[in-house]
Amino acid sequence: MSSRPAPQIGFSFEYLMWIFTRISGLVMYLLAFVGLVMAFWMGAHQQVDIGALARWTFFPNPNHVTNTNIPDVTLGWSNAWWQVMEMLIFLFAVTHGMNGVRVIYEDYIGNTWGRALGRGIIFLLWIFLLIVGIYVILAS
Amino acid sequence: MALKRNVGLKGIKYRGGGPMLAWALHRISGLAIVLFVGLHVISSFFMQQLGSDIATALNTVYESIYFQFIVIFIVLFHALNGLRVIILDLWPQLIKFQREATWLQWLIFIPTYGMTVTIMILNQLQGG
Amino acid sequence: MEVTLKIFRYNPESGKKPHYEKYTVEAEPTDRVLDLLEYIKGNFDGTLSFRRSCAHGICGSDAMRINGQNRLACKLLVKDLHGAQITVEPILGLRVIKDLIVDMEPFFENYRSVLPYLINDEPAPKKERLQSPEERERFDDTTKCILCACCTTSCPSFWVNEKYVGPAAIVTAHRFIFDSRDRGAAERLKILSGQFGVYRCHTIFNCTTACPREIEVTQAIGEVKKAIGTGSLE
Amino acid sequence: MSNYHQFDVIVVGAGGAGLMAALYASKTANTAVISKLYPTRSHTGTAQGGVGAALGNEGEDHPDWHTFDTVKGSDYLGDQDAIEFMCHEAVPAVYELEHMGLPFSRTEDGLIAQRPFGGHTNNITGKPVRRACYAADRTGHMILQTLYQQCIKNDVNFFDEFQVLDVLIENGAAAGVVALELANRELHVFHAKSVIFATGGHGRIWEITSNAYSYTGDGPAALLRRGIPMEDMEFFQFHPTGIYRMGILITEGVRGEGGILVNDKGERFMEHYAPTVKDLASRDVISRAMYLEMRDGRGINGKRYLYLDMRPETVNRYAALDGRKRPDGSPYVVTGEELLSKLPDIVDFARTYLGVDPVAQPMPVQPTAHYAMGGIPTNMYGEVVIDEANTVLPGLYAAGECACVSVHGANRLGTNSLLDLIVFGKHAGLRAAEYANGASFQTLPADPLEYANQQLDQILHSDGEEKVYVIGHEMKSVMFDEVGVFRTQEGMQKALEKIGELRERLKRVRKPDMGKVFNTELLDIWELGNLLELAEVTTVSALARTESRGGHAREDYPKRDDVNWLKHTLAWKRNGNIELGYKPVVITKFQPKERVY
Repeated sequence: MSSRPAPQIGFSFEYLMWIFTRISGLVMYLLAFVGLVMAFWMGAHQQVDIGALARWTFFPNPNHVTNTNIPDVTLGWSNAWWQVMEMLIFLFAVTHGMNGVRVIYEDYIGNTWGRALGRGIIFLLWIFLLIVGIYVILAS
Repeated sequence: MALKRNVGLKGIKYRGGGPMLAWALHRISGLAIVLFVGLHVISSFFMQQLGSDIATALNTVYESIYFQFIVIFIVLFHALNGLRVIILDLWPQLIKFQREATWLQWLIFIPTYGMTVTIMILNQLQGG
Repeated sequence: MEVTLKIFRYNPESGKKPHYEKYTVEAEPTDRVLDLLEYIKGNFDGTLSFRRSCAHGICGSDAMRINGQNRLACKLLVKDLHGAQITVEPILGLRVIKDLIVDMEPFFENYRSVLPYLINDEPAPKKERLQSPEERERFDDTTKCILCACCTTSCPSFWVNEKYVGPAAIVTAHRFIFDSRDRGAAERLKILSGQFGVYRCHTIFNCTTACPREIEVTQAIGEVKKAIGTGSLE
Repeated sequence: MSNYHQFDVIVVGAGGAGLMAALYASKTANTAVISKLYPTRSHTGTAQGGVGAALGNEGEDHPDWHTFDTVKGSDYLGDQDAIEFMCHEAVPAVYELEHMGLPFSRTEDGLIAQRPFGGHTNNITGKPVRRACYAADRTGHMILQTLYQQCIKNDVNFFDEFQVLDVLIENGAAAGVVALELANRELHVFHAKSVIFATGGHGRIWEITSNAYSYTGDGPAALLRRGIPMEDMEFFQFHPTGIYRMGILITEGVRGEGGILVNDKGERFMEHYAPTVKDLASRDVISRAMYLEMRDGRGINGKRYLYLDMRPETVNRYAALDGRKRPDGSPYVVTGEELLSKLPDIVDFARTYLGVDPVAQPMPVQPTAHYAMGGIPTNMYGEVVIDEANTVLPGLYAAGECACVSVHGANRLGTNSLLDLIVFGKHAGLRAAEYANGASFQTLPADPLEYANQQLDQILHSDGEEKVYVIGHEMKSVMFDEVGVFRTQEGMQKALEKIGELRERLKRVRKPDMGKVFNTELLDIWELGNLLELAEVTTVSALARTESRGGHAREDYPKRDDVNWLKHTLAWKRNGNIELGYKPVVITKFQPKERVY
């Protein structure tokens, strides 16, 4: 009956983080799926060790498959492709997780000062974890 | 003088049912995963660079089958519950089926987790 | 049948700590919990205090926690509770003033913060503004809200932070955002996309279960989230 | 004095009339609303079916038809100038509500939807017309919400949970009110130039009632104690369809959508009592018919209830028999889903309180005390008039159910209550602000709190054996039996004696809650005092009126008597006694004739 203008609203930080959480969740599903399929393809089906398989699925790092019977671990998988895969899933996981911590923290915190402090600490922790994690990935 | 605003433990006793339980578990499992992954990354760093004993001990704990039972429970639940929430959030018109969604989630979770645990126990027995 | 009510009691003037008291009454299965409270007040203890008015679920005065769930005492019959003991407590997350009476002001403050009125500065026609039945149906569910606070005070996010506007305020905002006659959607969505807006909702569904008017509260919140993200009011 | 407030206009009560008045008064004057409930808890919210206005959106209709129907519905006791004013103001008032955002249901063309209601007719054919503008079956709820929202938008001052105990009248003009803050039992003086009473009705006098616990006639009782008369108190409406034993209202809209009343034999008995409009006759006619059916043993299983049947098969069968058509001319056929969508709350009530699914089973109903036609006498601008000559008391206004304009006369038509609220609420607000802007504050008495304190002290010092709960029940029971749908000299005498006895016993209630914080027991006792006052006025007024008219039906005087009784009752409380006076009815266009539906 009446046409009304679509609301023009700028993206808020809360919205961006909310949608990121959902998208990163889906992305991790995708990456984990790739990891799982590749693990099977590369020999996990010969000897199913669920623990190793799970670790492989989420973080395809040679360190995570050391106790499988598949030989030449480091040779086959220490390549740039897997390092990128692992870095991607690590990046999404840590960001998703640290944002989750932020959301939980901010549920409780009403004042602006406390919020800024919390955000600062969580941000530093996030950066720290990323650096350490990427270092470990590159160094292994 | 009115009483102070204080929910505390009374909130836990609120009869919110399945979805509230799922939310609480989602939070707890999320925090647990952050803790687990964070410590694991840091300990990996120490083990890799310094060969630290504490880090090695921690990794031994991580690799124990009992710890894996817990971790798999947490991760699988968080992932499945997260998927339910994502679907309902992105398609609000499906929210009218939220009660069914919670049931469906458990319907998927219980056999998947049960099967995983069974295989792990069987493997352990064979290996041991 | 005989029913025992275990009622939360607190009187700021008595010097006593909050406690529970039990009253045993003879009840018909079709009695409302409110009828039992009236009976107890009239016959056992006149100091028992609670709000009530219409007694049939429209005015929203008597929201309380009955057997651990937010309900209207006037919309809950004894036969639907299946049990000889009924626990009655004030709703959570608002300050208890006396017995089952809580301070509703923070709740109404949140309600007022979402611009709960039609915004349209265009000159009105002589007759009604037109609206198709479909456009009217779009926000029908959320017009049912009686502001009883059952939803908001069942929400864990509100329990831990009363600055969260809460489900009831979002339901009200939804009622206007999706009203084809309203022009204030952008302003309201901006408020609701802020720190204490819709993103404090974690789809826990306690609000939907608690609503005595059977409003799909979480769905309304979801639609507001979607409108913020897409900028579309479909 | 910290508890002293000054406003140009004070509105007492925050229902539809109070909020409407506040909204209009606040445009030009400093206005505050005092209410014993949060505004959204007011009883307006429970009104279901619709607000009457001859918009003609669904078939031909005219404000003049509406005027005649209202006059006829009032059994010719309504003041015709005021009725005409209201029915013509109805149309712009409804559009105004729509512009404020009220979510009316809609027609296919996007117009405000309208449904038939009892007593609304095409004046030429006598057939029902669609005049009730509705928002599903929660029209009152939507009006209350919309008005409260507008008050928030316009920054109206609210004093929520303040109970007005006394009105101050100085030098023959209103000076303010005294109110009790429920949160701490402190008294406040509100000094004002204009005071608008919009406190609602007093249906809690009766046992089976659709009215809220808070409907205790506080405003009229406070004014009665200060020497203001009450008009036409003998006329109280009993709505035909209340849920059996609970009194919760099932809207007339159910019959508007085609529901019918049946007795134990499965007969549609209204055919015998109102051959033309049958189940859509006016409320007094149907309530009496139901009583007669039940008295003759045709209640369901011989009990005191009948069935209201809105199952689609029943609706369609009788609609076909009546030859009922939709506005486009096609035969009227409904489905269960359609009924569910038009009457969702009724379905909910029936399921919750009766355990009955109304589209599958009939609902047990009985007449329920519903609406006070009488109240504080006012003219059509909301100004309170205090004698037979309609002398205005400056600065004092009343609107809504507590007022008697009188547009409802001896019986109110469905949907005219919401209309009354918005039209007279608005005009009372406008008049009050206009008066306040040209007047100065009256000087307050030396101790403005004296009378209020006196009333509270009497209750707080009480130390007897009586229970307020028991006294209340005895009053309700005797009033429902003896001053209910049918009345007799003997029965009313008995009721009057009982009321006297109960008033004495109320002075000896057991020691009440002495607390200061939310002392609701103190209020319960005070409110019961109000109800007893009004029960007495009602009974005395009814005893004197030796005729049957509208809501006042006497078995010993079954005929309407226009020669002796075409006049309004005025009742004063003087020295502890009720004194009666009478004033003429305003008749303009419609000479009284026999009322047939």
